[in-house]
Amino acid sequence: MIRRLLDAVTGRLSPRTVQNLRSEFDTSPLTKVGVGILVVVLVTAVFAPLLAPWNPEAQNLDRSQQPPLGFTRAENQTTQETVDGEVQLIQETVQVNATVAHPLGTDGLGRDMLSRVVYGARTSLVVGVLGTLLAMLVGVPVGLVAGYYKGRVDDALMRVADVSLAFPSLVLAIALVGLFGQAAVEVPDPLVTTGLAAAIRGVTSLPGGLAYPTGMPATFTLPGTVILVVGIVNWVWFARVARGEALGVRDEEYVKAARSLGGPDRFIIRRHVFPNSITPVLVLATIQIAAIVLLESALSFLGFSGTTLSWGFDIAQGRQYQTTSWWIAAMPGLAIVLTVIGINLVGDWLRDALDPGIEGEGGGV
Amino acid sequence: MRDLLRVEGLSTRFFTGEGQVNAVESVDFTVRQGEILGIVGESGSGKSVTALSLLDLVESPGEVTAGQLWLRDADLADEFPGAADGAFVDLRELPERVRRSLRGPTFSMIFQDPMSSFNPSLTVGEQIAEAVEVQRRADANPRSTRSRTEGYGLGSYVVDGLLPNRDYTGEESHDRAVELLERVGIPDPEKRVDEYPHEFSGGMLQRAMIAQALAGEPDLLVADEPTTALDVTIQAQILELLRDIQADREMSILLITHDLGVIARMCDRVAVMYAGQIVERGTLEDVFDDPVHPYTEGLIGSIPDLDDPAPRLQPIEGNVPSLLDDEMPRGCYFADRCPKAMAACLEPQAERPVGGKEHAARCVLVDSDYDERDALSDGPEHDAVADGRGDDV
Amino acid sequence: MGSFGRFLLKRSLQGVVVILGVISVLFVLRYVTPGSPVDFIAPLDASDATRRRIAESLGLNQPLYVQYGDYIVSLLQGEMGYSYRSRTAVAPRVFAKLPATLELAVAATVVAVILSIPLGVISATRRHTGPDYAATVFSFLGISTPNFWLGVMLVILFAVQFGAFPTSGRPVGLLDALGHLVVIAGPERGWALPLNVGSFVAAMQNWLLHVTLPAITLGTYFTALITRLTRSGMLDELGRGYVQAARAKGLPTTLVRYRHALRNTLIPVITVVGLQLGTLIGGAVITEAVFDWPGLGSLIIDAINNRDWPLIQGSLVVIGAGFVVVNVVVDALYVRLNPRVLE
Amino acid sequence: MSRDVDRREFLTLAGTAAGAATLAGCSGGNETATETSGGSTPMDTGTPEEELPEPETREEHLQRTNRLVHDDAPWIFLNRQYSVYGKSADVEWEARRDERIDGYAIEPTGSKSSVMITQSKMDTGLDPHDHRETTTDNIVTQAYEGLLERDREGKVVNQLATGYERLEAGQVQFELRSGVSFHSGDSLTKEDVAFSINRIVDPEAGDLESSQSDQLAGVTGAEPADGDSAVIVNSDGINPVVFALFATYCDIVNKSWIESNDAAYINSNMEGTGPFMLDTYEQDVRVVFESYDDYYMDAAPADQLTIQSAGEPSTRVNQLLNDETDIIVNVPPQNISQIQSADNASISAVPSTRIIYNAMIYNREPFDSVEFRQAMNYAIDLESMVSNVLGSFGDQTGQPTLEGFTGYNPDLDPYPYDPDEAERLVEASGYAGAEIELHTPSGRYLKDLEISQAVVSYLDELENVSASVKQRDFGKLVDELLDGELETSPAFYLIGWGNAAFDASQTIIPLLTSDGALTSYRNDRVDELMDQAQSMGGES
Repeated sequence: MIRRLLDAVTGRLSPRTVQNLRSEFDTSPLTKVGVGILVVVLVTAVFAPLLAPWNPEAQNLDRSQQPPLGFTRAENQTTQETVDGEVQLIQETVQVNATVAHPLGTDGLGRDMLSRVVYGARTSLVVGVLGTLLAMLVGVPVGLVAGYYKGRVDDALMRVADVSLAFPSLVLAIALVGLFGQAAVEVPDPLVTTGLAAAIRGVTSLPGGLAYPTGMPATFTLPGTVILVVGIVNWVWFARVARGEALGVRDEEYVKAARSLGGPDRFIIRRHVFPNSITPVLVLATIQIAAIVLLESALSFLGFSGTTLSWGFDIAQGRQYQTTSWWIAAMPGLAIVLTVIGINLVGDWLRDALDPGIEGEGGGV
Repeated sequence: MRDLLRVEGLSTRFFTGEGQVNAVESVDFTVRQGEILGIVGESGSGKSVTALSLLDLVESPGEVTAGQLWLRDADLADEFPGAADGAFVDLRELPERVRRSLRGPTFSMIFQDPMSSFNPSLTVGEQIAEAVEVQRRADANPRSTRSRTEGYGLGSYVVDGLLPNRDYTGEESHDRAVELLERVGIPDPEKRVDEYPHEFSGGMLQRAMIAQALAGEPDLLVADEPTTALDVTIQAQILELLRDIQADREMSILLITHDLGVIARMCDRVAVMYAGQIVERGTLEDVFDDPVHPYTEGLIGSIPDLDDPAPRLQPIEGNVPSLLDDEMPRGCYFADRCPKAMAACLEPQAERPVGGKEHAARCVLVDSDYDERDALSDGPEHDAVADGRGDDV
Repeated sequence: MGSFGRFLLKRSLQGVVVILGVISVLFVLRYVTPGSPVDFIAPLDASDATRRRIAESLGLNQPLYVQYGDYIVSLLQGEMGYSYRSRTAVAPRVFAKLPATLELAVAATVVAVILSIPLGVISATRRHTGPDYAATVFSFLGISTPNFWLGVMLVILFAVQFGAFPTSGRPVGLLDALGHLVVIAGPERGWALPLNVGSFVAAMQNWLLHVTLPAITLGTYFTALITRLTRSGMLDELGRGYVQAARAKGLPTTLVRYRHALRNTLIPVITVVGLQLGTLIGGAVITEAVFDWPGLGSLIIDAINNRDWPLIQGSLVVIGAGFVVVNVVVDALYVRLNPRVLE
Repeated sequence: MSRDVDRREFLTLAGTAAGAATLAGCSGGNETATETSGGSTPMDTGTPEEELPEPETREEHLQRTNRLVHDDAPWIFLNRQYSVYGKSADVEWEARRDERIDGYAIEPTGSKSSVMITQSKMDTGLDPHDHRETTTDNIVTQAYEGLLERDREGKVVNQLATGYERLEAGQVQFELRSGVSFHSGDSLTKEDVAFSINRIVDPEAGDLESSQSDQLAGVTGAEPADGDSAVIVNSDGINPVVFALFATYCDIVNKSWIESNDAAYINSNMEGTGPFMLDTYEQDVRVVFESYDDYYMDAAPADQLTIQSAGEPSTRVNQLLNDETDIIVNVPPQNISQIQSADNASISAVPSTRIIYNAMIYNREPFDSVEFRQAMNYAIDLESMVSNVLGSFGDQTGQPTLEGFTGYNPDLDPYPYDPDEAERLVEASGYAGAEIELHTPSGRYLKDLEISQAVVSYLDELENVSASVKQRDFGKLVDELLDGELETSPAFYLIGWGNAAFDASQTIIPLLTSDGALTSYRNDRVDELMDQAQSMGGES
């Protein structure tokens, strides 16, 4: 199935590229693992309302801090009573067991970790993809123009890029989100608003005869500022790559010919220079998605987000429970690691197959 | 002339994912003191691997699997009686440390492409001086405890990596590098010694490489296609230089080339390699004037004659076989390309002496004449091998 | 002036331009972000007159270009104004935080370099062996793991469960620890008497205990990245002709690997690492947040949350300048290692 | 403490108090009634609410207001916050109600003589008149002292003053303790005291725009009195809470020291009269004090006191359990049992003066319906929240005034959990199907985000309401609330309010009267009752 999907996507690329992609895909088991992970994460993100066992925001205070399957948690419960203004503490020890209903356990408010991890995939991928697109939209034209015109235009634009690079992306992102506010947009979730999710979930039986709730959040919170900021912060990498390609192509005969025929620069850039940069930009974009997923989680972790459904946010929440319930912080982190590994493996695949000559651009967190 | 090195039954194999490759198979030859021995063959015939095997430079997945390399070295023979046979020692029986210590003072090598054979980030002089230095340091120690890295510990590696100017080499070695550059005919050596490889022309760099190879004052210089990457006029100069130095120092040269012209010009004796085997050897006259093996004939036939190029240019049809063990025929490897292949060629051929004392060939034609009635037709096996890859010669 | 000198000069001038750019961007940011600085200082009931007085005292009534000029002049004098919130001078406060961040960054870098280069070399020279696979898996995990999560997990494991390391904080700075080794060099008392060796050891131990988890947290990504780059670079280099030539001329394996192959491997590694310095500083910011490490990162986050502009500006200028300086150094190193660039 | 929420809360109080200053005779703090009301309550406005008799005393006015507010439910009444501290077995110390940690009250035991406190943040500068946060307060208060002080229970006691009295409606006098010296050795004078007060209330006097001017709301200035050691403080109007204010605010500084140093110096050094003097100040990292030998009372039990910070609660817990510190603030509920069961540490918890509530702006849909607002109160299971989210470290509330405060109405119970009634009320309000969004800060108050999430999940369970949480930056949220325009505020938000004066008026006036700085509500009868209350002296 993956193979067929791949064929559909690669249908538009040159036959040689496709050939390379295919042979790399066929020969490298790691690539298959990477593509597999990515497909799983994508499907999870898109169909979160269908796949999450619980509403990720639904609290059940009686079930808070439930451990994941295979673990138990001993809790010394302390209650207090006020006698004459003095607080008296009473203690008892309770054993908290895992339940099938919450395979990854629950957080401090009894929310299902699995469901939160599933929904967190949405935030991560949406921010990762939209942020990368934005960075591409800003960076690629700037880079192409700089490389094509060279000289002063290039110098000026590259100094701007240098200034941009002088701010560590995380620091810049914190500053921008912190200063401009954490605006977020509520986007209706079509799977839920059309009743599709409820309908499908209504007939799905789940293990142990458990009755899961069918209500899922009707809207999805899009952390708008964060998307804008991660895009702005990462434009430089695209500009650098596009510039490099443009510099390489601008002196090619066919570009010279087009210029001598009096073609307008904009046309030449779009027609001749841009197509050349597609491959490296694509590869870079893959790496950047991983970098932005990490950046987003870092921002959420530090509380500069706009959504409460994010892996980074959950890790920050889990930190508060680090002495009692490790899984609250561990599970979303594992999800990040897995996702980023998937993206990186796919990135390696594209890089090996397309050989765009970029190495190690972009950043981690 | 005394023998310097006797190679007996040398086999080198590569164990690749696609199978075992018999790059060098049971090769025998002798290098004498003060002579130039040529090894000639097409690309992929195993001649470079043979050279690397001598210097113990074959790397994984390659491995020297059989044979003896008898080197005349009385000191070593004393030290390692178990590996010795008179004044000769079998290099393959020596500890690796000792084998390594022979590179430089005993063997040295120059390569085809000077540009890629110099480290681009060190000056030429530094690299030559390094070769001097390593000998100097080695000589400062008794052989048994010989350490080439004397005084160059881990800290030095670190500092060297970070600060390029903190040199491994000393003043003495540097001066020696200048001398060596001068010796190989590089003008203005004091200045050029501090230049980087990219600042040299190809010919100058090849001279520099010769200088570098001379640094250890080797007994045997292996020159692997030393002129292939160069212009014709420069080629001549370099060959001249090699010959000059050889005469000067009375060292031996093992000259490896695919160019019979170079062989004809330089060598005393010659060995012809095909598919990992030496198929014919002898003095220059033996081989050139009286070739027995059809492959040698073919090679000679393919030398362009400057006076009359057209008629004699007869390249051998077909390609060098893959050398994959699984795909090698039982009999003569050349049979499928051989214009004179006969039924007997399907059997393994041993080397047979031809007339004169040095002339030998691995071919049925040594003992019998070509008989068209026994000629091999285009059999299936013939096709299968000839259909190999399209490497050009 | 040699070509290297010219190159350095040019790069330094470019660096100055970039720092000016950083300051300019900060000024622009300051005036496009909502809220006037006065609002953050004046009491809410302040009259207009009071507000004007405050604005005047901060120089905010001046035209923008004058403020910009003043800021640069004061920067040249080593000043960065006064914090809106605490009224204390920004420069000493920022520079007081610098050692903590540098310690962390340097510790992480040292750990990364010490571990990753040998790891990469071993991985490349023993291809397809156990160590190679282990190094490859490690480096892949390392570049894919968000460091703050790693930090939290390390705390849960080593501080909370095993109690082997403290959870957070930096009670002693490295310089303070070294301070215990003060030597008294007086003519009458003899000279170079190491003092307080015991307390030095104790302080160093304290510092090391506190810096270990943060340094691992911050350093893992870089260790992984450099391992990966070293491995692939080393594989490339080991296949090159000059390596064979070096062996042929009798150089021992170690010399060939480290002096020749590794050196050329490190050239691209250095550029990439230079480009990744931003990530290192960004990583330091978040690592500081995880471990309550009192460095620039915590300062910036606080300053941003309080809109304490002089503090935001001061710390970002220092970070930007540090980044630029290190990049010039990296470029210089690159050029020194790779002489072809100058041509 | 109100300082967390900021700046404007007492302004309105000042205004209303001035407007109502018709009668003389009103005592200071709640515990120190010296006079009774001299006049009668005005009887001119409106019909009495329901059938109740008109209140008479100030206390009754306040209680009546609380009843009104309870019924009209402009808030979802949530919990009284507890101050939960962890302390190591190496010290003896009990928590105070007002969120302050008094280093003087900490006794190291055994061989230890130094004490370490880990709070959530460090100071924002050491000028005692130029900050408002509890965290800075906790640091400044170790070295600086005020005229009056509160004990652990919140009762007003003397500090640098040995007595105080009201001279006339707008004038009170403090008698100063003798033999008090600053850390520099200078003796405390009445000029220092007058200067300190004026420095806060008058920007010209101390060349400082003090952010505390509203903490001394109503106070217009101070002057040295005739005689050796007395200071007269003038107020604008009767100012019934003036002693209460001085018991909480106004640290006394050394006039000559302040005048001879610049702001940067004053903010990084200390010159007070308190039991601890500054040893080293590492801004944002730690403050180290040492015991002041010439303190006018017994020297502090601890020779050295260090205050440091760790933002993450679990980090503080670990520090405590690893013996890295002696006292930690704000222990989160999930760690309480852990500390309690450790043998080297224990919990010290005390109800604080802070109330946590959800404001519902009275003129914004759907909150303009009383039924809807009441429904919100019925919809939540406050009891379960307190026990589960807060680990029982909290009290349920049903009125804006906390138990033990002047004006608390003991007859009012928290709203019961009754989702059916809530749904019915929502139907009745005509806002069935309403979608509401709760704006909440995160990490500002104990479990604030978790509380909000719990509230919203209960509301969302109602058939006819859907609710969601919006996490907000605290500073921005407060800016919106304080800008004086109800329209720009979110209609529904969580906030906490500390009231260090222990008087209902200090909560109701800023939060629930029409002109309140942080108000979300307008009810003429409430305004009127509070006007009357503030023009009366004394209470029970």
